[in-house]
Amino acid sequence: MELRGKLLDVSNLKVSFYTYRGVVKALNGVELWMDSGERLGVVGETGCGKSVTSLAVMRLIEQPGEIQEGKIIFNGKNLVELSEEKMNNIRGVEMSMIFQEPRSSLNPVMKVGYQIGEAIAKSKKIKIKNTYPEVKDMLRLVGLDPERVINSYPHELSGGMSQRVMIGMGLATHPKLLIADEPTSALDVTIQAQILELLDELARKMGNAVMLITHDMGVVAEFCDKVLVMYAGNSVEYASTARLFEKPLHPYTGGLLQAVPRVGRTDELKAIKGTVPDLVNPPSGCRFHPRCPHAMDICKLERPPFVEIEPDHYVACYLFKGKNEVREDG
Amino acid sequence: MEKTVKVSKPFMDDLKHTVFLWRKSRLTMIGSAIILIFLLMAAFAPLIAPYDPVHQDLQIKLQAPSWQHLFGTDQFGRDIFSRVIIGSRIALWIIFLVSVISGSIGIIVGVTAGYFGGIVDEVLMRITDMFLAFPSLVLAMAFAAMLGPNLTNTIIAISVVTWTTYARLSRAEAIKVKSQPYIEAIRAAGGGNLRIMFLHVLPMCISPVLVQLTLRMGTIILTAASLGFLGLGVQPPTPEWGAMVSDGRNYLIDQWWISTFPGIFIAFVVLGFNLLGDGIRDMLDPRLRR
Amino acid sequence: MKRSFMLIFLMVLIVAATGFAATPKDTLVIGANTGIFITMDPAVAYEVFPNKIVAALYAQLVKLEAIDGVIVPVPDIAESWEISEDGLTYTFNIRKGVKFSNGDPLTAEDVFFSLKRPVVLESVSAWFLVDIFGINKDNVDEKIKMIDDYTVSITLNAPYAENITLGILSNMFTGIVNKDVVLDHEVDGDLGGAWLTDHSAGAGPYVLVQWERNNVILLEANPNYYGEQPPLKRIMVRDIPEASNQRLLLERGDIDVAWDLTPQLLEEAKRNPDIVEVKVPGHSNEYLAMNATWGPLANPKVREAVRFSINYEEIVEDIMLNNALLVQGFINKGYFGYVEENPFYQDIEKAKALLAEAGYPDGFEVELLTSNTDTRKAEAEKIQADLALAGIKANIVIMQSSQMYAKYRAQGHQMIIAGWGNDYPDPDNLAMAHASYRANQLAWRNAWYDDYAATLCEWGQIEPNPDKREQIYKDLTEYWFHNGPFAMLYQTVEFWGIRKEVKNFEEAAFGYGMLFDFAKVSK
Amino acid sequence: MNFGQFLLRRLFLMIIVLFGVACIVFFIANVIPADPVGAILGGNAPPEAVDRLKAKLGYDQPLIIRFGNFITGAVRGDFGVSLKTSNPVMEDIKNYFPATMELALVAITISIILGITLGILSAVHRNKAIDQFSRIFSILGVSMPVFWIGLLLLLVFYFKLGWLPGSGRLGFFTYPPPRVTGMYLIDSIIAGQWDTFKEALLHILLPAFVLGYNATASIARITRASMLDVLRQDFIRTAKSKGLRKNVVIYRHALRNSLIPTVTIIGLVFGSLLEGAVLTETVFSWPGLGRYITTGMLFLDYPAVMGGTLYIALIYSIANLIVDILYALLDPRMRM
Repeated sequence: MELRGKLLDVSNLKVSFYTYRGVVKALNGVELWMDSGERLGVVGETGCGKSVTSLAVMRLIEQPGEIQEGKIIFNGKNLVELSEEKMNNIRGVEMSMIFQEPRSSLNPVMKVGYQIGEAIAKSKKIKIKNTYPEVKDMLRLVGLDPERVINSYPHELSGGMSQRVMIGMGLATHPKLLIADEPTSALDVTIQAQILELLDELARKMGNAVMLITHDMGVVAEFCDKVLVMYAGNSVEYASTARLFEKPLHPYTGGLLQAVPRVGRTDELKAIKGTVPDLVNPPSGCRFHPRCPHAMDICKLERPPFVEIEPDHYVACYLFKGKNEVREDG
Repeated sequence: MEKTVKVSKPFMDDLKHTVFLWRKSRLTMIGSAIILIFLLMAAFAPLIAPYDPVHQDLQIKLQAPSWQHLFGTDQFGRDIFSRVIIGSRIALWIIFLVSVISGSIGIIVGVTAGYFGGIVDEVLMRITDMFLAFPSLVLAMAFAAMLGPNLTNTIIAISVVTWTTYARLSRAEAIKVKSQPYIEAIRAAGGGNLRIMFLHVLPMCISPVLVQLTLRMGTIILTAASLGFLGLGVQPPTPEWGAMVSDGRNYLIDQWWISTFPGIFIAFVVLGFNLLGDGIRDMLDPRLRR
Repeated sequence: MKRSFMLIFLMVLIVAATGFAATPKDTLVIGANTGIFITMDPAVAYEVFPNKIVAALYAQLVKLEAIDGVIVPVPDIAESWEISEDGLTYTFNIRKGVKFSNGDPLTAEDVFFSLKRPVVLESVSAWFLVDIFGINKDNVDEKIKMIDDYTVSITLNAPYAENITLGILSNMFTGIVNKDVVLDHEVDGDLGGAWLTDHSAGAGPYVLVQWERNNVILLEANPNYYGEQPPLKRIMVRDIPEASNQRLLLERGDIDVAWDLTPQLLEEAKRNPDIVEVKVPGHSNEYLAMNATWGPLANPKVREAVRFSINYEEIVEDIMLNNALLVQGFINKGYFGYVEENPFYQDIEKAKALLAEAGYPDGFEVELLTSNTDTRKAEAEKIQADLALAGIKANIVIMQSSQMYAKYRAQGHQMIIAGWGNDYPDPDNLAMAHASYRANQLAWRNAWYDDYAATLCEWGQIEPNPDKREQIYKDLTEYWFHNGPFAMLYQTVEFWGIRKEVKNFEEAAFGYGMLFDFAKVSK
Repeated sequence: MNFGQFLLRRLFLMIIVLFGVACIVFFIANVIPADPVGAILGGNAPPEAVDRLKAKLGYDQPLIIRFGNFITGAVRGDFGVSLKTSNPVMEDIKNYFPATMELALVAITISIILGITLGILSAVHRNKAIDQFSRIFSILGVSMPVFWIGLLLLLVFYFKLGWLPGSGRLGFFTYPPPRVTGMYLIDSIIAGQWDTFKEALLHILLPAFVLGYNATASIARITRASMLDVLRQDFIRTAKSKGLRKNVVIYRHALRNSLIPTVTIIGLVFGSLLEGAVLTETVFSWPGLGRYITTGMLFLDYPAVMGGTLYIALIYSIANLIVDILYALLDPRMRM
């Protein structure tokens, strides 16, 4: 099967968590791919498994979670089979990650400069104290005063400044892929825009691909080239940003867009009825069927395949057939 | 990372989950089993004990463990197995009384200090520090010497030394609870200080103090043993475990069983209380409820 | 970081595997609880064991010697002495050519200074001179006189029998100190008391080299000793408070003598071939005393019932493991006036009958007080069980010895288990204590105000004729048996565990309590 | 409140606490219904001698005056003269305290090394063999009487195996090194007497382990709990996402954070060491302050008991102060 994404290609990824209430099947065959330099937005309601996917790609899933099945091809290597040792050489070098809570993602008892230098030292195999010039450049790049920030502690920085530090840390090793898990959700709106702008500018300058995980469709519209919509552990629709906003195919995507207030819209906002399904005993077939207005019998029986309906536009829904199958009800 | 686990509620109304946690952690199960045996032993002590624990029979003194005397006999020919069994009742009595006394003093001091804050807090906490800075064994020795060495005075001496930990614990809890909005609501509804303190703040302190109490119940017997070792403990012929271990120490080399068996029982009970204490703490601490 | 720690620990263990040399040939190493040591100043030292160390440091006018089983005062610095017609004044002739450990000659001036010192200092042991001989601060210069460089005289307030006077004068407070050296170290009028606490300036066979409290006491042979040099060059006393610990050290050969073993520990240590048990009759006794004014105990019949409830053999055999002599009179075996007869034994029926006669058919409750040594606790539990057979319910109360004696001295007890250590080897010392309330000692403490017994004691003290004196003590003992407030349990036996390499320790130890001659011990 | 104010306030609190302790000590020493004089004279001394000594030592003065003298004396470091050793109590303390301090320091070192190692290993390998072992080890530590463990280890390592020497600080025939600090280990290094150092080390291992066993248990327990807590924090995930190896994540990132609560327990535990010495010193014939106070207590040697206890309380408060300072150093959040 030739790769859909030259940089990263995740296929049929299944991850489960063994908790006291039973086995939570968090990811149920996720499909995701990216080319280098590309900006992919991964959207969906809370609990749809977007963060678990990002952690799986970074191989950071630990007790009681486990990757059951699937392949994660990154730069030609299948990360699922790599040893912990080899994975460590990829993490922080070829791919890195920034998180939602910037202040708690930094070690409270360590100087910020040291924490950034650590990543550089690892990738360049040099002593941390020799990385300080580069750390200062990085801090300047993310718009912080290097002299003051390098020796300060996380609790001395504001939320926005900490997130800038995280971005600096993530990009310091010029990774091919930067995963950003809800980088702006914890910040107030004015800071959000600045951070997104910074991320955009830096990623463009350094040419790294960015996987942006968010539940804010506005951020996706502004930042991402391509969008993957996820629902209850499945990839349900993938398309370019423009195309998705213009002609959403999957009923869930439609519902999502309906719920987003946008300038110039006059029609009434509609919310999707029902709640996110319980992943311990998820609904059979297509997991959206209990909430899907167009649900048919087949939807209840089997999981719809994730097929390419139009060029570079995939969907997993029985309303649409694959490129080579006829659409049933036109 | 999204929480894939249901948001937990205090264990009272989430019984199924609590029972699961109880069953899941083997150690807590073992702990509660030990304590159960200990309680049963204390309750039915007179029935279980084959001989009179105080009866001396010098002809059969210092006999090794045998079928007539499971744990052998001590230097007066008394059956050690019966003394240990009856001793469990005394141990339970000491533990219960000390826990109640030191627990209540601790909570009252802690809650008052935490609730009122300011000068009251400063003064009460300094007093607690004083008792903490004081070498507790010397304090216990002094009280035992002052009041005369017997069972009740040993209990008082140990309680006087151990209440400080609970005071600090309940103070921290009281401060945390005092700042909760619902306390403001009650005060707004005209609730007096005393009412608030005892009806609302104090119950919240019970669980952390309860955990600490269970953890420390074992060490109470140890302090009693240390007092016995220094000659200030419980009076003969009462079969108190601590005194038995310290009296038997001179026979450790050849008649090892005299102090070993009470020692084992002390260790057993302490182990039980510690495991139980850990178990209760894990259950009450929401973050650990995976 | 962890691996390196393990390495160090292992290396240390391997290095430690080398065995430990036994104790050196020329040194006697004693393991004892030196917690009771207070001072080495002869004028002040008052405890039994410390006094024996002081005895090795200082020569005296007369000292005690055990000659074929009987303890007799013999000449030491005083070559000879005469007693005046009225028996009040003793004149001692000082031996010539005797030198102190630092080489200074010993003269009557030093003797006079040493005798006067305890009186002036009002030290504890001075009560012999002050309360018995009536020599106090004011009249000390008339009572004690220096006649010439080598003669000193002492005048008493009553014509005591020679055996009593010399017995008293053989106590350590007559230890002769080097006047000049002591006065050099005097601090604000303490006559060198502070310095003498842990230094020595005497003419005894040994010299005090070092005393580190709670750690070690080291004596070395005195080169200028006027007698022949002692066989052992050094005596070392290590502080080992735990009896079971002393036993381990003894069996490992790290100490030569374990001083405070309990009967049980000695019983087990004996099984080791390298260990020898040494036993000598002691100079103290162990008794159960009853407050003769408290409740039922005021009735002599009740006291007699108590005496018939106790199983004395079992106490001697099972608690003391035969490290005690079954003696029920108050005069020690080996003393003048000793009464062989032991009238009491356990007879529960007789005890119950006596109790019924006294009006207590179903017994009574009483508080039994004693101190917190292992032996005392064992005795208390034993007596508690025996008394229970006769219907007497005894509640044991254990106190620290100092607290117990405070309560005992204030007549605040009901029943008490305690012991009496003799001060000088004469029946007078024991009679006064146990039978005469006027002496303010044990009889008084137990509120036994019996004039007949007190008069007999005073008569015995000054009776010159030995046969008459013996008869007095026989009658007194007979009367005391059935009316006194005591149930005598046993006469103590002093016992030690020693290494087999230690020679004639028994000869040196005979008469211990009164004397212990370190100079006799060899290896 | 900058560091200076923090220090000043802590010192001021310490003085109040010590004054309180002095009051408790004085209250206890003078209300025990027994007279010290009897203790000195022994049981059978005649009443007249007892009264004479009582007057001489001033025990007939009213309580308040004696309390006044005691406090003014204590401030100057003069706790009066010990009734038993008849030299100034402060001098006795100077003689005995180094032995206890040395034992406590070695004990705390052992318990820190052992406690933290066990704590980390059992946290990192949760519920595996090492975790169960360390829990049983620490629970045994908390549940066995100190003197019993002491005698047992003495029996095994000294009597049966002969690996370690029995009692006392040095072999009976080795002279202590010239006194600089009073601690044989340090003094012997200063004096360069290496075989004395080795012997002192061998002598201190067993008592220090016994004294420290209880502390090891508490430190292991606290380290495990706080390590488990820290390993759940977000910044650990960040560290892992930087591709750092497992050990680096644990020792560079997690350990330092988990040490903060452990440091506070060390302060508390150090206090329990000072009084645990009372038992250990008796079992191992260690001439320390613990034994000085107990023999003082048994002989009702008031000045010694009062002085000794106050001194231990002082050392305990200083140890706590040092812990607070360490706490501030370790955790920058405290330093703002």
